[in-house]
Amino acid sequence: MLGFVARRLTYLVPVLLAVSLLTFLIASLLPGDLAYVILGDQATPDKVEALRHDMGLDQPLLIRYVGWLGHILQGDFGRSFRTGQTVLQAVAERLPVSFELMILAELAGLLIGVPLAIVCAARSGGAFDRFVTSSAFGMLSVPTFLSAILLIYLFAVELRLLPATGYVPFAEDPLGNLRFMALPALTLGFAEWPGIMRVLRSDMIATLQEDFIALARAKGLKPSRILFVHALKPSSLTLVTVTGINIGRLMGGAVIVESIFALPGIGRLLVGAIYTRDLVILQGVVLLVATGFVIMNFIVDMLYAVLDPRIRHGHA
Amino acid sequence: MATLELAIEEDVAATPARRVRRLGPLFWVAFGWMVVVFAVALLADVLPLPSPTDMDMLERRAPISAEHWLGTDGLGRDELARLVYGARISLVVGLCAPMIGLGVGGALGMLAGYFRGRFETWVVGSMDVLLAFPPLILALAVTAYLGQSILNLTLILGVLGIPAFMRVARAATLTLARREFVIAAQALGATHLRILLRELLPNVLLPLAAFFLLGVALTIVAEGALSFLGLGVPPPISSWGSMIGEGRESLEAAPRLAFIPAIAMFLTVLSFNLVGDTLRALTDPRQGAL
Amino acid sequence: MMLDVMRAAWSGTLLKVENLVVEYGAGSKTVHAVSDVSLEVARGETLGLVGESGCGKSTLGRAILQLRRATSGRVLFDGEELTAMKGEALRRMRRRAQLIFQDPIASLNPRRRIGDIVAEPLVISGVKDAREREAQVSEVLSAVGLDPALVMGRLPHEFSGGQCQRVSIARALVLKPEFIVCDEPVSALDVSIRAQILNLLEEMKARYGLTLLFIAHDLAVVKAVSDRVAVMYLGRLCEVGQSAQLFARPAHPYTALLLEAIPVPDPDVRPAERVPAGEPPSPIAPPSGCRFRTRCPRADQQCREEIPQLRLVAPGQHVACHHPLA
Amino acid sequence: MTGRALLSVEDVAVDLPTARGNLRAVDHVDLALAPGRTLGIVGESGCGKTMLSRAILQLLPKQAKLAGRVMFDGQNLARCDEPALRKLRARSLAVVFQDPMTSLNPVLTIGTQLIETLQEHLALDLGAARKRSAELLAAVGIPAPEQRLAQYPHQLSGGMRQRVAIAIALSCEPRLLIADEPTTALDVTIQAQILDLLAREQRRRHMAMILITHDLGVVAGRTDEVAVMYAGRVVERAPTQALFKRMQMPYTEALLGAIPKLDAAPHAPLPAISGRPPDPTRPLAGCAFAPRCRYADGHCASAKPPLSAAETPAHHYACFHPLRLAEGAGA
Repeated sequence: MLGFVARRLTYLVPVLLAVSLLTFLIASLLPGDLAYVILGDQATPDKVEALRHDMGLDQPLLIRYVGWLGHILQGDFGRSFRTGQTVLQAVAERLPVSFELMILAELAGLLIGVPLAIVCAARSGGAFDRFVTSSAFGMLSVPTFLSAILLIYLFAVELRLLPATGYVPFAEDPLGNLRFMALPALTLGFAEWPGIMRVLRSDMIATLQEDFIALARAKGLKPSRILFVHALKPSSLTLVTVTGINIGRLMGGAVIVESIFALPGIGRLLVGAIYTRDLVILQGVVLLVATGFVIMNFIVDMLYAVLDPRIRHGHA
Repeated sequence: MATLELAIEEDVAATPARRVRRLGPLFWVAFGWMVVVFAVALLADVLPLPSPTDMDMLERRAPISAEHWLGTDGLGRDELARLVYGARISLVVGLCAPMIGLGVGGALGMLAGYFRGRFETWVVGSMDVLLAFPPLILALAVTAYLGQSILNLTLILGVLGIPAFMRVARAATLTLARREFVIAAQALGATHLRILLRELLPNVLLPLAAFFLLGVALTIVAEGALSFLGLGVPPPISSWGSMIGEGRESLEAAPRLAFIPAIAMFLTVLSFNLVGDTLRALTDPRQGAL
Repeated sequence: MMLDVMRAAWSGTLLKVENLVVEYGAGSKTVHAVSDVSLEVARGETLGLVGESGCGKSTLGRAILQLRRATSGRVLFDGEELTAMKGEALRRMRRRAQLIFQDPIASLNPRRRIGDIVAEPLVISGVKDAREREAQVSEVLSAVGLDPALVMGRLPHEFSGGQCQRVSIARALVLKPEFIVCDEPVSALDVSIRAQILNLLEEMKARYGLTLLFIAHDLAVVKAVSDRVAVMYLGRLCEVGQSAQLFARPAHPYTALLLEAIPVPDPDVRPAERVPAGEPPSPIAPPSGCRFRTRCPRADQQCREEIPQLRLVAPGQHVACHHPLA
Repeated sequence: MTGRALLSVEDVAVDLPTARGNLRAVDHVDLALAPGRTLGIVGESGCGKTMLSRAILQLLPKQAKLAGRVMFDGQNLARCDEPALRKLRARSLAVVFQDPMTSLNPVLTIGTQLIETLQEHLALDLGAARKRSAELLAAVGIPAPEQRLAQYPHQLSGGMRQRVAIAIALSCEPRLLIADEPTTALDVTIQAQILDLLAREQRRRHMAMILITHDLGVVAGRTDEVAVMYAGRVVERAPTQALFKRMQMPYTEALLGAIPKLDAAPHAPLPAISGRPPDPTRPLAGCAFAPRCRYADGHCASAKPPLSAAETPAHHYACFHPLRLAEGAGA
């Protein structure tokens, strides 16, 4: 197990380096020089040149990258030239919002998806299974921004039950916070559950046809034990992987949902940075999000090993 | 001789056991919708439609009428025309971007799965790096630098699709390359190129094609999301995503402006998903189709 | 005198394996699949290669055909060193040595028609004329007992395992090779089909003048087709000999164990009362000295320390054992 | 015979709906087995022997249709509901499957898989169940049983895994053990060990056993009776000695003849059966073996031969042209 963790950890280092390089290259190679952006309308070639020199933009790419990476390793991700806030400050301020949103969304997705998957797998082919499977399929084709406006239309415009936009921190008003979070989290959860349901259902159906399930039945075990101990654990492996991959989709979804529901999270910070061409913030946030994503995937890998002893012992 | 007798005795069943698979009426409905969307998008210039970009400030949010079959939007533009031209964008981006993924990712995946070794490590590693960026966020970041245009949008979404296609192609190749018919071809002295093209490609192509259709659906959604945020196709070009985004402003006054393009998009995405999923199920080795 | 010279030429060695070692990595460990194996196959003979799963017999077969590169040692085919060949030269040699697999269905490309599959070797070897290819394919398909007109346009999944194995044999034969490695060609088939395929292989051997390396785990099957038999255990050869002699008087305790373990379809033959316990050790960490010593009733200190070499114990019978059976 | 039978299978038929039509996997089979006896069921792949065993165990796939009666100790298993079956399982009826790699749960430890059975049926506390599990593992010849309890199936070799599967099957002292090709996935030296282990435990516990295999050699020395199956039917059934000495059914003869013999001369051609078994979705009007049989005539193609009694007691065969006694043994 320790060897496995070590192997995965040593793999993380080059991946993270490459991620930082790619982030840097996107920001540096693509047209749209930072100096022009900062100077805006007052840009004269002389001024731009002077600013480029001040910011070190006229130096070779590699040196700039090493310098940038050096700053980052010391925790200096840069400072917005518009608000004066450092990237870390801006992110730290908004991270709890996005984090809460994603956890609530994933919870909603799992709470809807997992029980449905188990019931459908246990009675596969039945009327309930067919209904749930086709609704899940339909839901997969509903983009997040679509279900968002649908939910707004229903709950905020028509029924006037929940607020469409706005936010209060959890610490100030827990109930109000949840009221503001309900629609965004549901929107994302709606996008999550069909995937969760489909993956777990098909894996469970496959598992239920395995010889070891037949043996468990031949041993006279209770159906509940067969379903939850013998079938669920080996079937949840793909689900764990999918949950890992979903984190990426969830982050993307959060960008949209935060914009629609005006939640002050990372996603809105990002979109705001794009609208105002605040490239420092943009670069920093992209790097942080990608790093977070890589680390999340690493944790998911570890979880996978905990669930599957074959991986833990270096087989397969 | 015992063997010759066999030729008569053990003949193959008179009619080949063709796998008759019913595709089901839903498949054909979905396929029909896809054809309609394609036709409308192709013939947009020929159809008797008003210009999708002509504004008529006197007729803002006009209701459904003989002149404007689906009414007009917040700037008095004909909703139907915008919808039809929006289908064009969705299809152009939706089809072209996965092509990039299919070509590059498919080739990389096959080469990685066949040659293994250091090349595979490199390919998988670089794909992991690309996958480290949540796709929508990377797309947003890159459009922010590159600027909004249909070409840029297609390129970015295409590049983002490469890892997924690589995975599908590599997984299929890995299982196939271990199969004995590939070793048989090596034993016959076939070149690597011949094995890749004649033995592996026909087998990898079907799962890739099925995944391509799912990719189209995903790309249409992604393009929609970017345009919805106003960061996709540049205005005044109409796209279903931007139409929904604009319609959101008048959700209380005229919900139809958001919901009509939403329904069009949903049906199209659903159709691609359905057709792709049916094809995927047909080519799933677990179903014994291989 | 003249006759002797002719016989020597006819029975000359076609394949010679010298001190072949195949090792490959599995994670951080090394699998010793084939360790220091030497053997010869005479032109026109069938050498049976027997061993349990994981003993390296398939790896040896593939290493002979250079489908898996040897770590060290040499493989000589008709006097030419295959292990030193590369690229085009190796590809040309491959036409003379072919391979038949265990899984008849997996060894045919599911998306290609039988006619194309059998014609593929001809295409690769540069037969350009489509009509000539078709003629040759028809001929070889008839030879393996399939009706070309009925079969050529169909896909592999329309056939049974036995028929697919016939197609594989046809593909291996279409270039008229001299040597074929048969890698467990009948172990995936049912008893009644198995006999058909074994008979077919014997017929084809006579018809095309083939030399065979017949790999199997079933001693009775190997005996039915082989002139000589080599027994392999955990990457090393234990015993090589004329098949009738080796089965009548096994000299290696492992050969004896294998023979004893075969279930005999005769109710009067009581199964051996006590088969020695124990299982083959892992080829990742094979035992020192004689690799069979952990399961051998005769093992002693010498077996632990010294690797036994193949030596002659009777005319035409070699054994690698410090304490061979009388 | 039926009076004191532990298990009797009466007119059992299993139908499976498939994409190509209805598949008659088991075609009206009758069998009986007395306590403490061993029955071998022999047949090639697809002959219905595994479906028959699943029908006895009531473990058929959901879509399969079962007709007929499976009487176990006076109870019709086909009529039992799930809780009643659960009580019978492991304690009365146990099974060992072909491939121990797939029949043990890969994510649960060997200990868990043994202990759960003991706790379910014998109401043992954890300590007692653990102790009993270790004893069972020792009894089936697994060294260091205490340590094995904490291991996962993939950490054992194939032979050891099959021993674990046997230990699980024996854990609640069943009265009938069904071993479905228990050695097909194993090497020949391991196969002999496992067959010996099964025979030893069967004698010691006085269990009845059904040994299903495709290898006539496996049943020859290890069973009291043998049933030969072809295309879903039992085509010959006899005490083992009688079957091998005086076989009546041409298929049995052909099956025996097709096995290469160790005492035959090298390169002797094998008496092969031509053709292959019929497509089970397209049942033949007559004897299913008729197209491959060298004795078959027009009658065989049009009428199904019933299972009729031979001269020797308890010997039944389904053939219009049985082998003459003089020819029987020497195929």
